Amino acid sequence: MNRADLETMAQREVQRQQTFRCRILCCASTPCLSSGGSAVHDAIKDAIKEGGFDADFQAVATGCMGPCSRGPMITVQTSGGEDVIYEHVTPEASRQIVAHHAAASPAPVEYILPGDIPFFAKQKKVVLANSGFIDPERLEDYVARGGYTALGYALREMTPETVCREIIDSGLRGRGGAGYPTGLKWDMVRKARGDRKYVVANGDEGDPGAYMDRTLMESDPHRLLEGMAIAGYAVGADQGFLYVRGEYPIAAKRLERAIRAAERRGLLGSRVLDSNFNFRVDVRIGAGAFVCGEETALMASIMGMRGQPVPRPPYPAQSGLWEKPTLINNVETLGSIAPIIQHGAAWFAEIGTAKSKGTKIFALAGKVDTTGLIEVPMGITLREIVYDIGGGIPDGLDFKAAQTGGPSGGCIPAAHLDTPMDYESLRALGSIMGSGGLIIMDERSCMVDVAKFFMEFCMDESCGKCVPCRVGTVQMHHLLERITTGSATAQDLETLQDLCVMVKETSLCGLGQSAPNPVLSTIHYFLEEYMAHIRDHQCLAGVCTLDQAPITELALV
Amino acid sequence: MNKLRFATAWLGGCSGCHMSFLDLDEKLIDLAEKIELVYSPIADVKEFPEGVDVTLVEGAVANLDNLRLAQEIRARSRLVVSFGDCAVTGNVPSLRNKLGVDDLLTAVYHEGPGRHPTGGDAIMPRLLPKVLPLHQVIKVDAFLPGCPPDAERIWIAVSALLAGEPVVLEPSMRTFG
Amino acid sequence: MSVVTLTINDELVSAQEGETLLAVLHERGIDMPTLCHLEGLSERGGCRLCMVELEGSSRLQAACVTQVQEDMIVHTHSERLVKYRKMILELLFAERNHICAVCVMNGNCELQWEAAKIGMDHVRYEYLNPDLAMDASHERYVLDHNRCILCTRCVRVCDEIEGAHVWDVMGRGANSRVIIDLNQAWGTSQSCTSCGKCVQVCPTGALFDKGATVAEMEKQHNFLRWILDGREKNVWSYGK
Amino acid sequence: MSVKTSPPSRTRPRPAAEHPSGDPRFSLIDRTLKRFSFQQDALIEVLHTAQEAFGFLSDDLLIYVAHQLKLPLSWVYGVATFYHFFTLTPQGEHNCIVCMGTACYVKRAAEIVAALQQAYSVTAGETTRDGRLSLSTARCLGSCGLAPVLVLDGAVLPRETPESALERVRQQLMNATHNGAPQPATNGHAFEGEE
Repeated sequence: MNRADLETMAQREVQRQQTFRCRILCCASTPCLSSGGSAVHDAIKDAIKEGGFDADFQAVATGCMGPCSRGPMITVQTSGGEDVIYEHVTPEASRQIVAHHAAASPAPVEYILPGDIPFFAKQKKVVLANSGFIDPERLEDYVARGGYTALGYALREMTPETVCREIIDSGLRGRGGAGYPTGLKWDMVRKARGDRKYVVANGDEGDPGAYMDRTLMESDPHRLLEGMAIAGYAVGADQGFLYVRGEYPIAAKRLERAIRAAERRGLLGSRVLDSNFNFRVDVRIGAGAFVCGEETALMASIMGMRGQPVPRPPYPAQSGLWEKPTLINNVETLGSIAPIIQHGAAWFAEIGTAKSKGTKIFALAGKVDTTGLIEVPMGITLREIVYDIGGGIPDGLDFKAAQTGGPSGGCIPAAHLDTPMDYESLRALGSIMGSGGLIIMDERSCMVDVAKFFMEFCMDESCGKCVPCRVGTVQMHHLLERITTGSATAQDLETLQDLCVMVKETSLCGLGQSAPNPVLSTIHYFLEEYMAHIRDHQCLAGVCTLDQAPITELALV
Repeated sequence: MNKLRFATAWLGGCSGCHMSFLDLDEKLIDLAEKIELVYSPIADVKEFPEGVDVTLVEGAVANLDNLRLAQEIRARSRLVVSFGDCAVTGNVPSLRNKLGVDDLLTAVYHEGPGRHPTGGDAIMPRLLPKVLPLHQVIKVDAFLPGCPPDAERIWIAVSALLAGEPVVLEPSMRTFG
Repeated sequence: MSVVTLTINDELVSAQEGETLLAVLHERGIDMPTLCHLEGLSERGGCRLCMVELEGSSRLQAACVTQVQEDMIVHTHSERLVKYRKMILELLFAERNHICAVCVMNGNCELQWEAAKIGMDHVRYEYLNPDLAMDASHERYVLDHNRCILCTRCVRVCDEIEGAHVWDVMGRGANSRVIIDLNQAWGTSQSCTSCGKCVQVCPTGALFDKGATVAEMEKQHNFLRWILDGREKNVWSYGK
Repeated sequence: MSVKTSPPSRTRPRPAAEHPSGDPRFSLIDRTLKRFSFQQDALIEVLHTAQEAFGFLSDDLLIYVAHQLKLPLSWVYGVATFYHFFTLTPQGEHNCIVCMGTACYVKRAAEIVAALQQAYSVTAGETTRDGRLSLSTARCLGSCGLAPVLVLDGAVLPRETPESALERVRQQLMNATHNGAPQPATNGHAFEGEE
């Protein structure tokens, strides 16, 4: 296939779609499936068949539409009309919906979710532009929306150097958490010497409370593959690995299928789009280890070893997989590549703030009215996310804190609700952008307990290689446990803080270096809560048991 | 010359540190000139006195009696020294920490040889859930490791304490074990 | 090989390009505590005792895995570093049951000695007192998990020098254990050649000769140099 | 560590030796071995297949995999015990996973775990004595919008409470016929709802 064939394929698919008067898009992403999405999809297909609307109506299983707590979601596209979005759809309701669009019978208004609510209006879809609109299992759907044209353009009109330049100019930064400029990383791998080079897409999304990467992989797998192929061309790699978290079997399956479909059409494999560029992609399934999100541990895992990190330098860009130069990018980062090539670096750099360009996907969860997956321009304030997009805190309670960055991040208190969400601002508050988990907490959450929750996570996920992380996390967890059970002394808080700083500075990899962040951040903003536990044996949120006393008080009894 | 009020105490340990203390031999005579021994297992004093200058504490904190005495010592001493590995680390007595207290008593007294205490009396003090080093229970001013610390170590440490100086031991003088 | 010049503790030092910082520190006689490092084995960078400050870098670096570079400015014994080293040793002592008084390696143990050298005279953290087993099923050697610090010298020597890869690490985090084959009794291993290299490189009393009692076990690492000289340089020096 | 696996090369696969036990499930493992041309770096993929086929990784299986890939036993054991997904003990007939991701935690999933642990006298990560129920917790299943989430025999159940969870597990244990033989574990592939 060449670029002209691609164009033909796109036109044919667009024409095909236009023959339908009404396209009913059913979300087949994990959250909607869990709330009964497949029954809804079946009911719609049945209703279309029974009504004899086969020629006019098309039912499409798509990726995520966003407001997961309102699922199952469906979107109805009518020729000439506006899209109509329905929430909490039941099989019964879906029959009504089909009937309504077929015969203009009354619309089941109680299921309609207005398309202009802030949840949608405040978002900006770049990476997720196709999500919810295409069938992720059909290559044609992706191509019809301009898919693979960016790859074709890069291969024909650009040199590897100009591709790297374009990514540098776009200001794109790694979406996995640290925010390293993506273009610079590419350029480093491009310049590195090696007879073979590799591209790795990091889809080992381990943060509890985050599912951006899974959604992207499930909803628009080809976009990721296209991003990988462009990256491969830019750095001179002919092999890519897609490391998918083991908990995401649907994503892995869809990606495998997408790879096969793309290879069949000559969009991956040998002589991509009739050029001299060869690029193969293999899926590797993770097996449950948070530390594998760290790039050197991830590479160990791809090579079939225990997922233990190794000290850097050398960086993967010089010596990665099998000691060859290796480019590792987060899935969301690679998802931004095709739009940048397609619309240009300047277009991308227009979105966001001075130092944080583009959009960021967040998994908004916890105590907000509407939870789900959102894509917003960098620099939007936390308040807009919580109160406009999320619809505020339910049950008339007050916002207490937002947790970003998962076990590596920190908590942002109400006083900083107007902070713009960008790399620098979040870091200044002692948190990090992280991969995009955003958990909102109300007054019923105890911040000491939250810190303990994350520390327990890090303790379980520590690989055990370096001493500060392996033993330090256990000791920090112990100290937090003492605070929440009431057996801590004021001395313990000091010991805890000391230990946090040491573990942060001496651990071998990012997991250990950031494990103390949730503790340090909660101590910083909620010291009074810690003190209330230790001094007054009181948990204001009513979470902790506090049923024990310090050992030194035993003798006094 | 005002003599320093000096004490030694024996918590959960084997008394080996006190034996080593006695190995100071003729130095004990020098020491006797500088201190007044106000409390010690080798002196017949029942109550830990007030206003003690320096107390050496041998042994780990294993039971409620140990804990009470440790707190009394802290309240009534100017300087408290962890004397020997049991006080410093928990050492051999802490080997029982991997067992629960109930399992431990059953193993030792019911399944072990000889007659076992019937319980319910006030003879055996209540065991703490875990044997602890002294500094995890009270504030400790100096540490004198060793099992036992040999007489030379003890002499260097005690000399410093008597001179009102901080205890500084050479690396080879501060090994555990 | 070219020579690089760097500054260590305010003193100008020249070193061979490609050398690790730790090697240079050792050559200069600067006392650097180490536990996982052993000359002749690959570096692991796990114990974090040899962390140093590099001017211009916000991160501390482990000297054993850092190569010397021109104009590098290194500090090896700042107050902060010494404090961290003490804390790391405290963490190790608290992790398992290191009761020096009843250990076969008492007096010869690297962990014990590093603690004494740096002045770690007590442990501020809660002793974890895990319930760990001993394996005395091998006819000549004993494995005692109570004393293991997971430095993996045994794993590396068995893999890199002996070539048998009997040892590895199972589990993760605080539940990591060194294992033999399929986590089986040492005496039942079919891959173990009973060469005893693992025993000799073990820094603590985790691996020792059967029959050794308290303070009787001594270890020697010279064989590593001897083997490597033989392999790499075809030189077999029987001296020392 | 100096031992390394080698990068994948696309050479012709060599035939796998037939497993002496004749158990047909070994052919599933062999298929994966062949797909990856017996490359050592495919260890994790092969272990995935082995666990899917057998429900858990027995010593026999680990030995077989180690021999086929020519890897040391301790290496294979070390890898199998490093990752949460792999289990070296047989799983119960029914499998209940409680998500303990942050969103579920904030919505008090810990109370669900506590209730189930108490009701079935089993700690999370273990199987009941009678082998009927395996209870475990997961580190975020990525269904945070539906928190707290429970996965019962592969079905994802959203917005559970301790009471509703107990009732659902009770129903599941009652409804399913007790056929004695342990069913293949779901291998944590909790979302096989599709297709």
